[in-house]
Amino acid sequence: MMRDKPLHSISDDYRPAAVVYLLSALAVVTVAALLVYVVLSLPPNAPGLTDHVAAQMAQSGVSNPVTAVLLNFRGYDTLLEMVVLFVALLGVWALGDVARHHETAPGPVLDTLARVLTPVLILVAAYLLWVGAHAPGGAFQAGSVLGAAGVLLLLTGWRPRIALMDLPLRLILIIGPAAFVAMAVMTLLIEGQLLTYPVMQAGTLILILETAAMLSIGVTLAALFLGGQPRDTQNK
Amino acid sequence: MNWDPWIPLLVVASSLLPGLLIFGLAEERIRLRTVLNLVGAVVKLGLVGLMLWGIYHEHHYETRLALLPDLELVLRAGPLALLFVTLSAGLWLVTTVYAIGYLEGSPHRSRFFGFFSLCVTATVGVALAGNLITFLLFYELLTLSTYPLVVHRGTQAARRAGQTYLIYTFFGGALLLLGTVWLYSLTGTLEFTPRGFIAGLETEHRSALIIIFFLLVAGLGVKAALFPFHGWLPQAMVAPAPVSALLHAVAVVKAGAFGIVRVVYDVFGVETAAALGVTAPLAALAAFTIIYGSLRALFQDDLKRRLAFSTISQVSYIALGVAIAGPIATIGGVVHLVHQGLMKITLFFCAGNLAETLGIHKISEMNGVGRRMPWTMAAFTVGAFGMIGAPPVAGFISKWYLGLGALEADQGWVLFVLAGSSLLNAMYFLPILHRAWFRDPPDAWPVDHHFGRKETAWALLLPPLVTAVMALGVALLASYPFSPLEWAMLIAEREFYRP
Amino acid sequence: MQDAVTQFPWAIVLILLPLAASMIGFLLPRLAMTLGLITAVSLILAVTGLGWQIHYIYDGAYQHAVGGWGAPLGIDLYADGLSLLMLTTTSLVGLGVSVYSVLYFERQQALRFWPIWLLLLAALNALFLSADIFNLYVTLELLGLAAVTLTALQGGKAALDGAMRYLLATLLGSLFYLLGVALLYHSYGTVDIALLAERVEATPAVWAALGLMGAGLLLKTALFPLHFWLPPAHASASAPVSAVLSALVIKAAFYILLRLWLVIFSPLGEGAASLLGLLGAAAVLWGSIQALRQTRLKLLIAYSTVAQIGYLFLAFPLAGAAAVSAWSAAAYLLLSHALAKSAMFLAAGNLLHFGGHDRIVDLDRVVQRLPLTVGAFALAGVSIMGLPPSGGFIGKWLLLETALQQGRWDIVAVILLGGLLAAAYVFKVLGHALTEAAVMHEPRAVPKTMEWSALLLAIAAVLLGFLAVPVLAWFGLSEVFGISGVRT
Amino acid sequence: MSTAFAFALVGVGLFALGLFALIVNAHLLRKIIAINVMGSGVFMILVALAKRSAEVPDPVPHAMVITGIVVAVSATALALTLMLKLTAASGRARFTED
Repeated sequence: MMRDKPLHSISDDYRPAAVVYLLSALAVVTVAALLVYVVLSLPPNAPGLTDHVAAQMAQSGVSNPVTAVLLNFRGYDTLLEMVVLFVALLGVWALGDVARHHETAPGPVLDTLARVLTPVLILVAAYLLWVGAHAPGGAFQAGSVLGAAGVLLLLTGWRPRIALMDLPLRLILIIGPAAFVAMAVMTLLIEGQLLTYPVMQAGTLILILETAAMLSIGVTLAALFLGGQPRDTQNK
Repeated sequence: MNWDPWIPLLVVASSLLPGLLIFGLAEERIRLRTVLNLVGAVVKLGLVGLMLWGIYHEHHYETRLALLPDLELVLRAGPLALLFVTLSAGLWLVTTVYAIGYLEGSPHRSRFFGFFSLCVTATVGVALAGNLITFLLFYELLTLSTYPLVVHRGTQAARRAGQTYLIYTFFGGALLLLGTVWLYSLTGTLEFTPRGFIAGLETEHRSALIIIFFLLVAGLGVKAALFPFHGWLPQAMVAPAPVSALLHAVAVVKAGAFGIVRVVYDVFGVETAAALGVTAPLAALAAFTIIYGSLRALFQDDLKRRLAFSTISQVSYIALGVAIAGPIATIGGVVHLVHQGLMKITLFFCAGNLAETLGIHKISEMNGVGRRMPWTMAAFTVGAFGMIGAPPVAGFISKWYLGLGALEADQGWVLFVLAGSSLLNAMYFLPILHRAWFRDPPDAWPVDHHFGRKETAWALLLPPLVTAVMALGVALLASYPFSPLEWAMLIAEREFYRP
Repeated sequence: MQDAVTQFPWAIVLILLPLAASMIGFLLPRLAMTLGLITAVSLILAVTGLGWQIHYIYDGAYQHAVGGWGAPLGIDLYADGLSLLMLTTTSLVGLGVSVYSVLYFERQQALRFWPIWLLLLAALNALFLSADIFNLYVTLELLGLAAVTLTALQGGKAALDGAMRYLLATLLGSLFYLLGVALLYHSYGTVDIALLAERVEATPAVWAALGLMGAGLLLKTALFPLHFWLPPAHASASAPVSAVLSALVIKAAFYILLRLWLVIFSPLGEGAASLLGLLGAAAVLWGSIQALRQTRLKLLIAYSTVAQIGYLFLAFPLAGAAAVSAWSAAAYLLLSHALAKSAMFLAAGNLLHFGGHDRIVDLDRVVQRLPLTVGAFALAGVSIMGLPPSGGFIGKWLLLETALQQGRWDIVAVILLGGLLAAAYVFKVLGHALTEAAVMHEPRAVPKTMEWSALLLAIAAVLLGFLAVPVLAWFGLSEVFGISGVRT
Repeated sequence: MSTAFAFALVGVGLFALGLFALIVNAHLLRKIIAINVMGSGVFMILVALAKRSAEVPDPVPHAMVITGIVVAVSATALALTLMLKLTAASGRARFTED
């Protein structure tokens, strides 16, 4: 259990020696100057992979190029990225159980705000998820909004029922990466290749993946905010 | 199926496997451990006998295993290898018996005999090594397996001695490694070949080869206790007596000396070495070590320390023999490899008996001990006379050939070294014998263990008697086939006369 | 049907199996350990299968276009002998550490350990199979976060402090790396290693990318003088975690560096290679001397890692003239060090578990009672010292030989001196193994699996000394490192 | 100089600023924020340079940045929790022997 001790003031008494300060500044300025030079030396006209993406958009199942890259062309990155989020959650949970909740009254403003905003945020998340197929948006944006809703609720002192905190919570945390892994296995079995979607079903499959990812991202972000593994022992 | 290629490997395995098994044995499984030890030793001796027989019948014993893409682990039974391997296998059996008796009832015996077997494995590997990298491999294994034996007692002194031993040997090992790799980068081969394998490079890489020679000799000289690399040896005397016996007679010191023989004959070739001008400094160093060791021995009161300095002196005869670079001196040097082993192991067994039975560690305590332990002291006397070089003990043969060889090679100064050394040997051994046989025993010994009517336990008494008899036998039967002298002649002939 | 056998996607199993096992283990904690063990064994199988395929089916290199797109649009998986070497090392050490961990952790810790540990294995495998520098960034981050988490799992001030340092260092390294990736992508419009290799020229951006990615990866590899984070982290983590960190995690960053160097950056110049060699030499000497000065066993081993990493970098300046022998030496050292160092950390864990401390001077009260553990430490030490017969010796021999052929006496001296120093610090510990001392307190029994897993890893490191020919052939390193570098 | 490059230079500035703050600040929270600032700088460079010529920006760096942001969030969450635990264990939000 963490001691209930406030963080040391952020304006710490520590000051590095002037020499250190100066040398660091010098080094950093040098690095920055070099980087400026390097950036300016880059070719002024470079399409990157724009043309490649455009050429394959029709096969991707979506019409938003960023979503196409994220979920299809470089879907494997996204799979691993979901796992990164998962490992961060495991890490936070491994560091200890959640700190006992401060039973502060949320206050009327926060309370009302949460009541009003939460449904709106959920709605916005759903919209972002849906619109991601053809316009800016997608699972990550939607997931972040969902996570924000979760954080807001947690700030008001709301906690899900203990029964939901064990397996159901785990399921929803894992559903994003699990959906990706399941998809990887399925495509491997059917197409013989990792994360190769059949063109006709690509749109649907991506939406399924995105939905799962959004749920996991949202709940994981909220769980990370909680800062530890929720335990039913706590309320005994 | 032709078993010949596997025999050398089996010789190595015949102590490796028992050793590994013994590590796994519980401390109290005394009988099984003894059986494993003795079976391993007997099997090894049998295999060596088989090889001796086979060599006469045109068998070719050579094991080759790939070690690196273009380097092999080679175990080959040539004449020189067989000479050393026979000595090791024979003395291992004797020392095992002795060690079983010596360590009866003491702790950590599984560990001890495990490393003991590894140590012999390494020695046999050194003997059979068919190229320099195989030699290096077993040479380092020898370092590692003897360290636990040296510090076996676990006292502070033992640990310090072990530390000194490691510092010297690792340093030597590094030099040897450097020399070996360097040589390999010049020649592309490391295969031991009669008359050397560097022919043709002397002009192009002359200075490199000279440095390599001294790197190798320095690396080997550490174990051979050549001055100034001898410092570890007297300290290592804290080890139990069987370890000292093995260290001095067969394993460590001998491996170094044997390595020098290998380097001079089978890496450089005597003639090439002489042409490079490296044998003369080696001879000078060896001669100096002979005198230096003897002088230091003179002033030791601790019996084992005196024997240790005597070893430093005696082992350098071997280096001297090869450095004189003539056929007859070669015979003397090579045969001394065996002779010194037999004599020195006898002396250490006897010293161990005195310590175990009567608690005698110092020469000043040895008054009249010949009356209490006549058999032990008889064996000791044989060994001591051998060291002095008196006929008809083995040491005489070595010195005789060394002297003749020196004359043949026009290096008369060696005779003075030999004479001086013999004189010093006499000066530090004869007083011991005089005390033991002609002075009156004290009223009481420091401790006194009784073993019925015998002067000490059978397992302790038999080994020195056997080795003493052998030290006499090899001299008396020197002209018969299979005697060490005959082998040494064969080796010299191969090095010098065969085209 | 035959296709199903010969084309079985072993490489993908290597990535997805530990991922799936981790997730199931997270959902059903009761199964986590069993799944972990099954996975660890299966990974050995999978890596063998992949090796077989690379040899007999794919003619030296396996390739898989994820999503069917292919570079530059998609991400490719790629495995050649070098990847195979890393994957094999991972699976061997992984199995040893998994077996060790079964009885090491308390119940609560075990529940947390297994899912993260499986993710770490997945991250390593994914990293070694990736042919895409951005994908490598993601795997690096995954690996880093998993490693930090495992370090922190130990709890306590020292471990948390070590984990925090480690986290900041690894994040900083990743950012440098990512900035390099950004520069390369915006120069050439691809993040595929092979395509980049065709396109790179010596532009300022490429130089900067080399500098940034190199610095980031060196920080993660803990090459002197960027090693400052390693000893606190590696010494304070729990034993199996320390073993993995030293044996595998830092090697992953080294692997990326080597891969990029071999394929993309090596034409850029001798200067960088010389600098890396110089740092390597400094690491060997500095790390060894620091190791010798330590009074705690785990810190000693951690500094030994700093030193041993240095050897790998000695190959860089030598590879210009003799690529195959220099890189083979580095590869062999890497493999042997992984096995030996994990064995050492596991052995140290046993001593710590048994005696409750790891102060070197008081070890003699402990070690006598754990002969198998001491044996493991000693055998691992033989390989670390580079004495024959051991994998470390083979690697050192190859390196020495290459250095001598090129007349690089400075490198020769460093190798020999490093070996002597290693002997000094290994025997600083082993010197206590044979002395007598009474046990002062009530010891905790050490389970046999913990002793044997350490011992078997150490034995493997020693056996490598006899297997150089088949091992080098199996990994096909001479093909990986180019035909041009055949020994003259 | 196009706006793309201008934004990229801002990215460079952020990267350098973060690096400096990381070095000179002892407080862990400041270090963590510094790392995040550096990360934002890198993301900025990635995204800004994606729109150098064509009317349509290159989508691949955008996808990379989204991935990078998720990674950064994860790492930051872990770092903050770790900092809290370390503070609880040592009483100070910095490395122990600083």
